[in-house]
Formats: sequence, C-alpha cells, structure tokens
Amino acid sequence: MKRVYVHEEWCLGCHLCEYNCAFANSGIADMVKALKNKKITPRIHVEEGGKIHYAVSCRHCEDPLCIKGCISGALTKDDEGVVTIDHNKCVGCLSCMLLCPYGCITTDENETVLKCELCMKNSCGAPACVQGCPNRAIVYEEVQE
Amino acid sequence: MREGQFRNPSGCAIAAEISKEGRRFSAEKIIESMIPMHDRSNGLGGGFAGYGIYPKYKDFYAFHLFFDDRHIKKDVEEYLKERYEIVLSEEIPTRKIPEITDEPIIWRYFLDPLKSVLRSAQLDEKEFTARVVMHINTHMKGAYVFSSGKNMGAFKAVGFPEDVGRFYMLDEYKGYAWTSHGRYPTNTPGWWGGSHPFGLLDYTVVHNGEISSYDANRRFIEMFGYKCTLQTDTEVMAYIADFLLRRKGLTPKEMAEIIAAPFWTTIAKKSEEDEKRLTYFRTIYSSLLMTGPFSIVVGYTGGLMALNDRLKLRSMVAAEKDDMVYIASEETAIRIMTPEVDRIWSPAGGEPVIVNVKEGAY
Amino acid sequence: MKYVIIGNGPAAVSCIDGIRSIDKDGEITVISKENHPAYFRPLISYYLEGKSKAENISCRPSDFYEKNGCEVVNGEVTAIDKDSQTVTLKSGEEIAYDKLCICTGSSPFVPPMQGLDTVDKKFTFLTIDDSYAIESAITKDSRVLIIGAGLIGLKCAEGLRDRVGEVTVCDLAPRVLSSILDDECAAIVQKHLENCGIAFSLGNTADHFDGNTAHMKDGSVIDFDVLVLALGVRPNIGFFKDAGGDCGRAIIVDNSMQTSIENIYAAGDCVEQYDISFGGKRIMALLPNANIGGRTAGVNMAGGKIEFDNAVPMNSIGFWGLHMMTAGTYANDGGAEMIEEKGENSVKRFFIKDNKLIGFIIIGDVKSAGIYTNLVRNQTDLTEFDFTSLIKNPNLLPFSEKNRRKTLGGVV
Amino acid sequence: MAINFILPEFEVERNDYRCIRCRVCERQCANHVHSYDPDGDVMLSDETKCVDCQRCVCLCPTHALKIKKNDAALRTNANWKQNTILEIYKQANTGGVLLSSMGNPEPFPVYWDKILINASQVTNPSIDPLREPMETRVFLGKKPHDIERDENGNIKTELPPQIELELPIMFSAMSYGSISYNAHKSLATAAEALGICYNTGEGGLHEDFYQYGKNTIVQVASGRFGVYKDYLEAGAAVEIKMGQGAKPGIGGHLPGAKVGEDISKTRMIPEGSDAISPAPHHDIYSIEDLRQLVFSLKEATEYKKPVIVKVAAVHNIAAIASGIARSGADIIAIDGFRGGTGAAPTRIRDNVGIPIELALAAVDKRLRDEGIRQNVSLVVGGSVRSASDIVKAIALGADACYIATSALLALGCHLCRTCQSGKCNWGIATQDPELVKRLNPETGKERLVNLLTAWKHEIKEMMGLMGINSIEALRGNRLMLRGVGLNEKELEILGISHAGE
Repeated sequence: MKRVYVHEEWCLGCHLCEYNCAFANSGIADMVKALKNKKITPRIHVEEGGKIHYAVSCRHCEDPLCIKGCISGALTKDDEGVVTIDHNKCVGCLSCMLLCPYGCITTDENETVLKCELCMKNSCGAPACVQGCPNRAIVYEEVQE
Repeated sequence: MREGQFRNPSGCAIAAEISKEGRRFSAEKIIESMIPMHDRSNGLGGGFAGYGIYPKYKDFYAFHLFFDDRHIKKDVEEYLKERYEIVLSEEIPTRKIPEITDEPIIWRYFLDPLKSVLRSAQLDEKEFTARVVMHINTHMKGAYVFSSGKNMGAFKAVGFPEDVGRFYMLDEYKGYAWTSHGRYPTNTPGWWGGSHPFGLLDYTVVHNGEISSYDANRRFIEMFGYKCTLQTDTEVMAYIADFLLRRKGLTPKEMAEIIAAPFWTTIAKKSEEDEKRLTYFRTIYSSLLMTGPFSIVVGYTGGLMALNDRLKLRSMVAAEKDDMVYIASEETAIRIMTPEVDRIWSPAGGEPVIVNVKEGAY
Repeated sequence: MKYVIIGNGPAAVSCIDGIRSIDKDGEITVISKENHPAYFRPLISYYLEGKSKAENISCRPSDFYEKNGCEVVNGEVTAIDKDSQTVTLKSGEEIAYDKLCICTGSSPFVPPMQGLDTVDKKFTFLTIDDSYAIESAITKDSRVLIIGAGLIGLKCAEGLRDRVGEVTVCDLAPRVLSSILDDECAAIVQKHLENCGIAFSLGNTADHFDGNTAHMKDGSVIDFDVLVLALGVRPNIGFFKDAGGDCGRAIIVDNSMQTSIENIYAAGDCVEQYDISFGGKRIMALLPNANIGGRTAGVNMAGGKIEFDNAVPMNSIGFWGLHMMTAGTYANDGGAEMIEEKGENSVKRFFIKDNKLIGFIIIGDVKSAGIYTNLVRNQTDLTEFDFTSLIKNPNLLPFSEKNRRKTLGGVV
Repeated sequence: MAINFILPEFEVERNDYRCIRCRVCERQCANHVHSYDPDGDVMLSDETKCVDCQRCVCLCPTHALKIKKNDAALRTNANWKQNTILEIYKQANTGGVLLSSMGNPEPFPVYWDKILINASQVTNPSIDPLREPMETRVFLGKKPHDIERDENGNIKTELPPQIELELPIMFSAMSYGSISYNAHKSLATAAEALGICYNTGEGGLHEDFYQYGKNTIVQVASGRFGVYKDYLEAGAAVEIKMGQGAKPGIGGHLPGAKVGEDISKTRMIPEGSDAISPAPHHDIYSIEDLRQLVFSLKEATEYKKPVIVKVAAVHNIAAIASGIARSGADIIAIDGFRGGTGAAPTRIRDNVGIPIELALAAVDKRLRDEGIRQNVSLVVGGSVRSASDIVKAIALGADACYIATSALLALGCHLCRTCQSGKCNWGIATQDPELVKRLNPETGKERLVNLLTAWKHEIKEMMGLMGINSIEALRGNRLMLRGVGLNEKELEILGISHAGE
C-alpha cells in the first residue's frame, strides 16, 4: 500500500507538515481562517534535537498494536490498509496512545483522539504533509517490504 | 536584383533519363516530358544537362558562358588564354523563338589546360579548372560559367523548360543521359545564370525544393574554397557534390548517406559496419546534412543519382524500361518519356537511386 | 477439523480470526454464555455514560460469525472430557472437538455479606446486561453506593455520575485503584474524582446491609438506592480444573497459548501467562492481550506456529480528562530502580531493572506513552541510548538514525 | 558601533492578518532576519540582514510575506546613483574590494534579445516534432579532414575522441566548494539522465561522483585542485580553464572556512586551508605553453579524451580562439561577460569582458575564414537563458551551449547574488550541512531534467518551424536569424541581416 514515509536526511525541520496537516483536517477552506490564533493539533509532528529533524505520523503498521488495544472497535484497518478511527465509537480511553510504539496518536483540546488517516477523510485526497513538504522529506509511495 | 544578391529559395519540376547501355539519344523526349509539369514552373527558368553530347571534344573542358557584353567576353577570353589552349570557341547555336527573349551572349569554349600553368599551380587539372570557374564567377562581373565539364553540357535560360529546350535546339544533341529542370522561384528575378541545372566541372544538379539547412551547408562548404555566389540551394548542392565526389573521392551512395543521412534511430538498427560508417559521416560531415524538402538529380560523367530528402517532403518517381531509367517529379512526365514501363516506384526519403552507365560505354 | 471455542468475547473472535487465517474450511463452534455477539466489555461503563451506543459495542460486524462459518451455541460448558475430546453443556448436550479454545473470561467475585439479601437493587458490573439492569434501576435522583474502588468500581462511578443523584465509592483499601497505584498517585486520582463529584469512603466498607442502608465498618451509615458490587473477578476455569488441567489462579498457558491438556488452548482473562516484565506467569486480563492471545491460539490450533512471547500487563484509563497509563511491573520492589518525574497534576514513574525498563506509571501527561510501552515489551537495553532524555518528552530522537530509517522510512 | 550609513536594501512586508505564526520564515532564514516575540505574539524582522533570496516568501504557507525593494531613497542623482553611493559607503566602512556573485547585472545590451528566428511559410514545410523525428544529438570534438579507406575500400571510421550529447547543452563548470554536494549530485544525476555532461569546475571530483564519469567533464584550472590520474581518466573530457566570463584575468579564492573534510579530500588540500587559484596558470604564459598542457593531458589520458580549452570572451577573442584551434585542443569553450560565479570582485564582474553573442559570431567566422572550424567544436556560455538563446547560439555557429545560472535557477536559486556569503538559503552555494540538505538531489535532478526536457521540446519546435529536423543543419545557419534594432557594425559582427532584409 501507499504510505507516508519520512526521510530524515531531507527533513529541514520547517514544521510545514504540521501546519498543512492541521489545515487539511480543519475542514476550513482558508488556511488563515483555519489556523490563525489557534493552537494546532496536527496528526504529524516534527521531533527535533540539535541538527536532527524528522516528522512522525501513523505508520499504518502491518499489524497495528493500536487496533489490538482499542477497547471500543473505533480503530480499524480499511481494505487499503489505512488505519482509521471512527469517532462515533471512540471513547477516548487512549489505549492506542499507550500502545503506539511511535508516539503517533494525539488528541486535540477536546480530547478527541487524532491520528493520520492519510487525508483519506478530508478534502485533500492525498496526504497534505507530503504535498506541502518543500524537500521531499515526506513522501507518499509504495515501498516493498 | 540578381541571384547572389539575396537568398533565393524555389520550388520546381525535375526530370532525367539515362541509358545504362550508354546509347545516345536526343533530348526530345525529356523536353516533352516537361510539358505536363508546366505548372510546376513559372517561366522564370528552365534548363537541361546532357552527358555524352560532345564526343568529338570529349577530352576538353566544355565551358558554357553567359556574357553581359563584349568587353567582359574579351576579358574572360584573355583570362582563359593564359591558362588554356582554346581548342574551339563558338556561339552556342540557338533558335529564335518568341518565348525566349533578352538573351545574353551565350558562348562555348573547348579548353585544354596548359601543362606549364598546371605545374606551377601544383594542382591537378580538375581542381585548377574548378578554381578558374570560381574565379570567373566571383570576380569577373558580367561573365558567368554555367557549364564546365568534359563531354557534357548544361543549357539554361529564363523561360519555361520546354521552350528552353527548343531554344537551345537540344533535339539535335545526343547524349546517354539528360536531366532537366523547370523553375518556380519564389523570388521573382529571372537571371539566366540562376536557372538549373547548376554545375561545376561535370557535376550538375537539378533540384526541386528548398533546403532549410542552406546557410549551414554554405558556410561549411565555403571553408573549402567554394564561393556560393548565387545563394541558391542548387549551387550549394553542386559544390557539395564536387566536394564529396571529386575532392573526397566518395561514391554517390556515400554522398547520399551524408546529405540525406539516416536518422540516429535508423542508424542504430543497421549492421555494425554500416552503423560505424554512418555515424562517422554524421559526425564529421554533420554540416553537410541537408534538411528541408528536396528532390535532386545529380548528374556526373557516366551516371546520375536521384535523391529525396530523408523525410521525402518532395515528390519524386523513378521508372525502368529496358536499359533506360527515368526520374521525374511526377509520373506523368515519365509516361511521356516512356508510356510503357517495366517498373515504376517512388523512392523512399533518403534512399538514392543511382544509375551508372556500363563501364566503357561512355 | 472441528474447532470449539468456549466463550464469546474478544479472545474468542480473535481466535476465530486466527483459525481462519490458516484454515478456511474447518468447522467452528462458539459456545456463548451471554446472548450477545462478542462485545467490548470495557464499554459497559461508557454505555452508561452515554459515550457508547448499544449498537456500537460489538467487536465485529454483525455478519462476522456467518461470514466465518461459525456456529454459535448458547450455553454454558460444565465439563470437558479430554479423552473423548468432548465438552458437555449445562443442557446436557455434548459437543466434540479436535481443537478447543477456552476464552471464558471471568466472573464477578462477591463475598458473603450479611444482609445483602435484603438489598433490593444490587448489581455486579461486568457484562452489558449488568449495564442494562443498572440503567433500568436508576433514576436521576438515585443514590448509588459502589463497593470497590478498583477499575471496575471507578469506571462504574464515572458512568453513573451524570445519570444519578450521588455516587459514593467505598473500599476496604485506604486508596483508590489500590492494585495499580501507590498512595501518592492514588491521592491525585482520588482528588480529581472528588472534584468531579464522586464521594469516597476509603479504608472502610460495608459491614452489613439493612435494606437500602449500608452499615459501615467504622460505624457510619450510608443510605443508598442502588448498590453496585465491584469487588473483583475470578476466572471461569472450574470445568478445566475438573478435567485435570494445570491452573494457577487461572489456566496456565505457554507462549503458543496451549494449556497443559493436548488440543486445548486458552486465551483472554481466564489465562495465566508469562509476563516478560515480571519474569513469571500471571493473569493479564487486558484487551490487547486477549486479542493477541486469542489470535495466537487460533493460528496454532489451525496448524500454524506462532508465539505470543512479549505479553506485559498494560492499562490506560481516564476519568474526566485525567488519564493514567501503566505497563509492565511497577511495584517498587524486587530490586527495581525508580525514576520519577513530577509535573503539575502529573507523575511519571519508571521502573528499571537490569538496564531494562520493566514498567511505568504515568498520571496526567500520557502523550506518546507507547514509546515507553515499546521499551517494556521489547526489553530494550537502556544502555544503548539516552533514556533520560525520554523521560519528559517521549520521542524517537535517542534512537539511531538507522533505526528511524527503518521505522519511519519503511514498512513496520 | 559607528554608523555604517547603509540603508537596508530590502523591506520585509508581512501581512499580519495572514501570518499564522508558524515561524517557518524564522526557521528557514539563515540570515536570521525573522524572529518571534512570544510576549507580543508577533513576528519581528531585522531587514539589515535580508538578501532578498525569497526563501521565506516561497515557504510561507499563507503567503503572508513579500520582500520588497526598500523605497527609502537617497536624493535622486542621475550620476551618483543610489547603488554607487552605497558601494562607496561599504568600501569606506571596510576598506575592502567589493565582492558579489552570479553574473553581471548591469544594463548592457543582451544581443540574444535583439535577434529573431525565421520560420517556414509556403515554400518549405515546417516539420511537426510530434510527428517526425527531430534530432538534437551532437558530437563535440575534432573532425578529421580527410576520408581514408582501408585495403577493401571501406571508409576508416576511427574518430578522434568526441563527447556525445543528446542535446547541445552542458552544465558548465561549478566547483564542489562553490556549490554544495547536493547541487553537484543534482547536476551529475541530471546529466546522466539527459545524456549530457556536467562539469566539475576546479574543485576536483568527489569520490561519490566517479560513477557519473561518462557524463562528467573534469576541469584542470590554475589551482590544479584535485587533479590526478584517476580524476583525468574519470571524465568524458578534460577542460583546461584559462578564464571565466565573470572574472576574466583573475583567479579564484575558496575561503578555508568552506574547506571541510569532504572538500579537503576532493580538492586534495589540507582541511581549513584557503583554496587559491592563481590568476594565470603558472605553466602557461603563451600559446605554445597551452599546447604543451593540452598534449600533456592527452598523453595522460592516452588520447582517449577530448581536451576543452575554456576562455573568457575578451576583446581579441577571435585571434585567441584561432590560436587555441591550432593548439591541439578539441573543443573551445567561450564564456561571455555575463557568466556567473560564486564570488568575484564586483568591479571586475561588471566591467570586464565582452558579450558572448559577439564573441561567438566572431570566433565562428574567424575559424571558418581560416578553414579550421573542423579542428574544434565551439561551446559557448555566459548567460544562455532559454531554448531560444540556445537556438540562436547554434545558428550563430556554436556546437553546444554551457548553462549554469539557468541550472541553478532550476535548483531554486533566486539570484540574490550573495553566494560569497556561504549562507545560501536554497542549499546551493553553501557548505553548511543544515543548508546543504535543503536541496534534495532527487528534486534537484528532476527539476533539471524537467528544465532541459522543456527546452528540448522548445528547441525541437523551433527547429521544426524552420523546417530543420536535425540540429546540425541549424549550426552556423545564420540565415535563420535576423537582427532588430542593431546597427550595421553589430549586424556585421553577428553575420546576420536586419529584419526585413
């Protein structure tokens, strides 16, 4: 399946992915309107220290632990292999956060559990972080295992 | 304005016939063949070249010249006398017909180069003669050598080709090969020297088309002593023919491989030997590649070569009947020359039709 | 091949997944005591709270059993005959098996209490039916007394708070979540719950009941309308024990989820299995383990060969915005070193033994805690990177670029 | 600090409504122009540091930024222009030679823009490149004069060494040092993909790039950095750099600060030492010395590699080229006065040399007049900006063009002309690893391939409309060109007629 892959070598630590993610999932057509004066809760985040930067978002694991630990059945893998969350089912127990080895699951200010769904559910159609990455540090492609 | 003062592209009709057995025949049929192609010309130029027409003087250079006046004729004759023995000097016989007017002085000389002059110039007689032609045409205003080979001659004028043929009484000449040309220059001036065939020594070219590579070809060939005084495609082709066939000793087929070189993609599919040769030609003679539409007939002693540009952007048909081979812009012209054919075909772009007269028969 | 699965919870359906990943045709019979398709048991409190709807609690789509060719038999197993390879139901029906998986889970434990029979509205809290029953018993003015301040009791309290008048939780232990938290952590949680409107009576429990009045050990009296008994659970293993199977506090299984009896497997809350963080077998009655264990059992029953060899206990619970997570072994004993990080309303405690993180408790700042869990599960050698840099802010930085290239730049 | 008199050249205009405080501008500016003040929740700008590289503008996700020319103005003076005055201040401040980079920005005539191309109408069909083959392959190198045949009468086809290019364009010399590893990698991989060559410049060849050897021209310059046997043998050709259009007659200087481990290894000089290329080659003081070097290099490479001699276009370029054509060199590269550089004294960049168009026309004519045009191929560079510039250059007589500034622009360069600072925000003219990584060579390669693929399409379209289907038929085909707004002398030198003639 096509996944988002991160190439640390090319990550500039610009954090644009975070803003593009937050914007893409805001449901608002204008970035300024969507993000101005707001604390963003993107589904991808940049970790950095010294000269190292890289972005982290859901790996859409082959055998995702988050799904194994989900107590409500909110997390599932769709036919394409995308790990998605059904907010109607999620009760916010954060078991997924306890299990995700990559620290990819987050919550917004309302404690809604957020995770990357490859922009399949918003109007982008393809991951906004990838589209907006200025240096192809984040790519969306099929990688042979 | 005359040819030479501006770049003169033109469209045209061409025809040729040759006997592989070396039988000599009159120009009557080829003159007739130009009639159905009348609309390919516009009356601003026509001409013929005949090979094997001067058997009596076959060892001498036959110079055909136009002179604007007697003074320049005198000067040229002085110039020639210093370099050649003039075996015969005569006016070229013509018929007075209403279609051809304003003729210049038209003269021919049969010339034998002076050995002492050749020795001091350290040149072979062909190169020496080519330089003489180049000199007259470049430096002697009012004189123009339009034919300079042995046992062959070009005849040309302003007018429709069928009229030009009658004007020069070519029905009374006999040769083993004839080429002809009807001209449709897209710039108007008609100057007798600008008509086809164009030639140097025994190489003549009749040409239909307009080569877009003209200046690239010209600037290349001019590095080797040629002066393109007329700025016509045909002139540059004639010089290229002289350069490749005479000076570089290439065969007509090899010349075709240079001026209508196959595309790289075609070369890549050839045998290793062909690929090497074609690559070599395209590398060293890249500036002689001719692009743009053309169909030409290059005449030379003992044969001729017809060739289309590699995209075949101009029509050209070939046919065989017994020992005769015919070439023309249109099949209709061939049918005039020979109503019956053994074979008739349209040569592919870049594929030369080379016809050589049996060895010893010319 | 004839598979029989006793029980119909998450472990059971994962077992079906496991079997079907290898054997598409074998016959599968599921014997279910509850008359519901497998559902997520932890949702029963969220159902009360209104966060989960009844139609959303199933573990699998409604056509799951049909699609997987399972026959579901409603009934309770009373005996296994390991020699004839049959199970006997309460109804007397006998069902033969080639491979058997026990996923019977556990049942509420209610000790004998004087006067309990005089209480009109008393409930345990382990099944969705319990939730339905409680729901029909309460009004918006009900006073609810919950006995037991463990996970079940407190989740019940959370579920009920907004639907009843008052909720009081009592426990003999002096602190909430006594099996998980120490005094200090428990105090944080208790304070938060009190702020959220739950009353506590700790170090204290009902001595006896008199109708709707509980007489407490300390002599005080609590009047209530609804009583919930959340004193703990016991695994449902009687029939297995009777058949001579090895049990500790639950059915003992190996890493392939095989019991001591040939062709009998077990998974879920009814098993005791090796805890790598602890270094011994114990009950780890947790959903991820039930899912992984059930699937492991299923695959092995169908002839596959996989192991579940990194089980650790782990838990994530939250009450009204205060989250706590635990994993591994976090009792401060057995020679483990503790590293503590405290923030405002948050505590992180890490337990390190033999250069390995064997467990942690986090209250409050639970962001990206999975990175810690991963260290516990993988028994990662802490000398290989700078663990201290992860304490405040868990991330992938201290791991090598090569490692990240694998995890972030490849398929995992 | 004393007053420095310098006005900030640029102004950062931030649309505060649009700014979402994502701070990308701050993170991306190596010059530290932008900063965030958490107290007021505002973004601040220090415009004295801004070089107008446009990095922040390009990355700002809400397009909240504009960099504008500062309109703060000294009193207008047609003689003492503002820039002239500011340069005086700068020199008075520092006592130094003014340094700048990239090509001459002054308003000298651009002859490319005064030349128009012909098209076929009626008498000669134009050719549709989508339907017909359209060839752009060229061979650079000496072409033999005579045809030789073997005993069987077959043509002998051994050629002197040639560079084969799929289109008549090469990336001209930019050293590893003046540009980054990733920029070099982009050029090398793009050259390979395109079937053309790039050029090492005088910085040696990084060991990682030997694999692109057949698409590499290795340069031997006056500093002789990184030159050794393997290096000479690695490339498709060897180029002797005599001069450079941006700074004819002077050498180069890579400050020791930029000579890190990798560059030190590649240039074969100690880490941290200044890499100084002398003004002349100290073994070439005349044309016969050049001939010696040409043949030394041919000896060293067993006559298997063509040797290029690169010179700056200067006043008597035709005579110089004639000398080089007789020196044994296979290819002459001429660099016009608008050619770029990583650093040059401003005065030299802006005042020395001649336009490449005139130099090319003069050289091509001179070599033809002398009948030695076949001895050498001609490559020209120094601000070849588009496919039409290439077509015009070929028609004037060039065999191929060198491009560099265009290539850098494709890689992201915004021509801020401050390469000499080493703080290229686009990761091109820098050795700072944090900045270098900004140019992902995958992207770089793709953009270069895109650019030249686009140019190739355009060249083919233009060839087609002239009725030419092979690039060699365009070479020296000056009839295809006409001048506009040029005087008699300029037309004469260019060897073209005026439009309308």
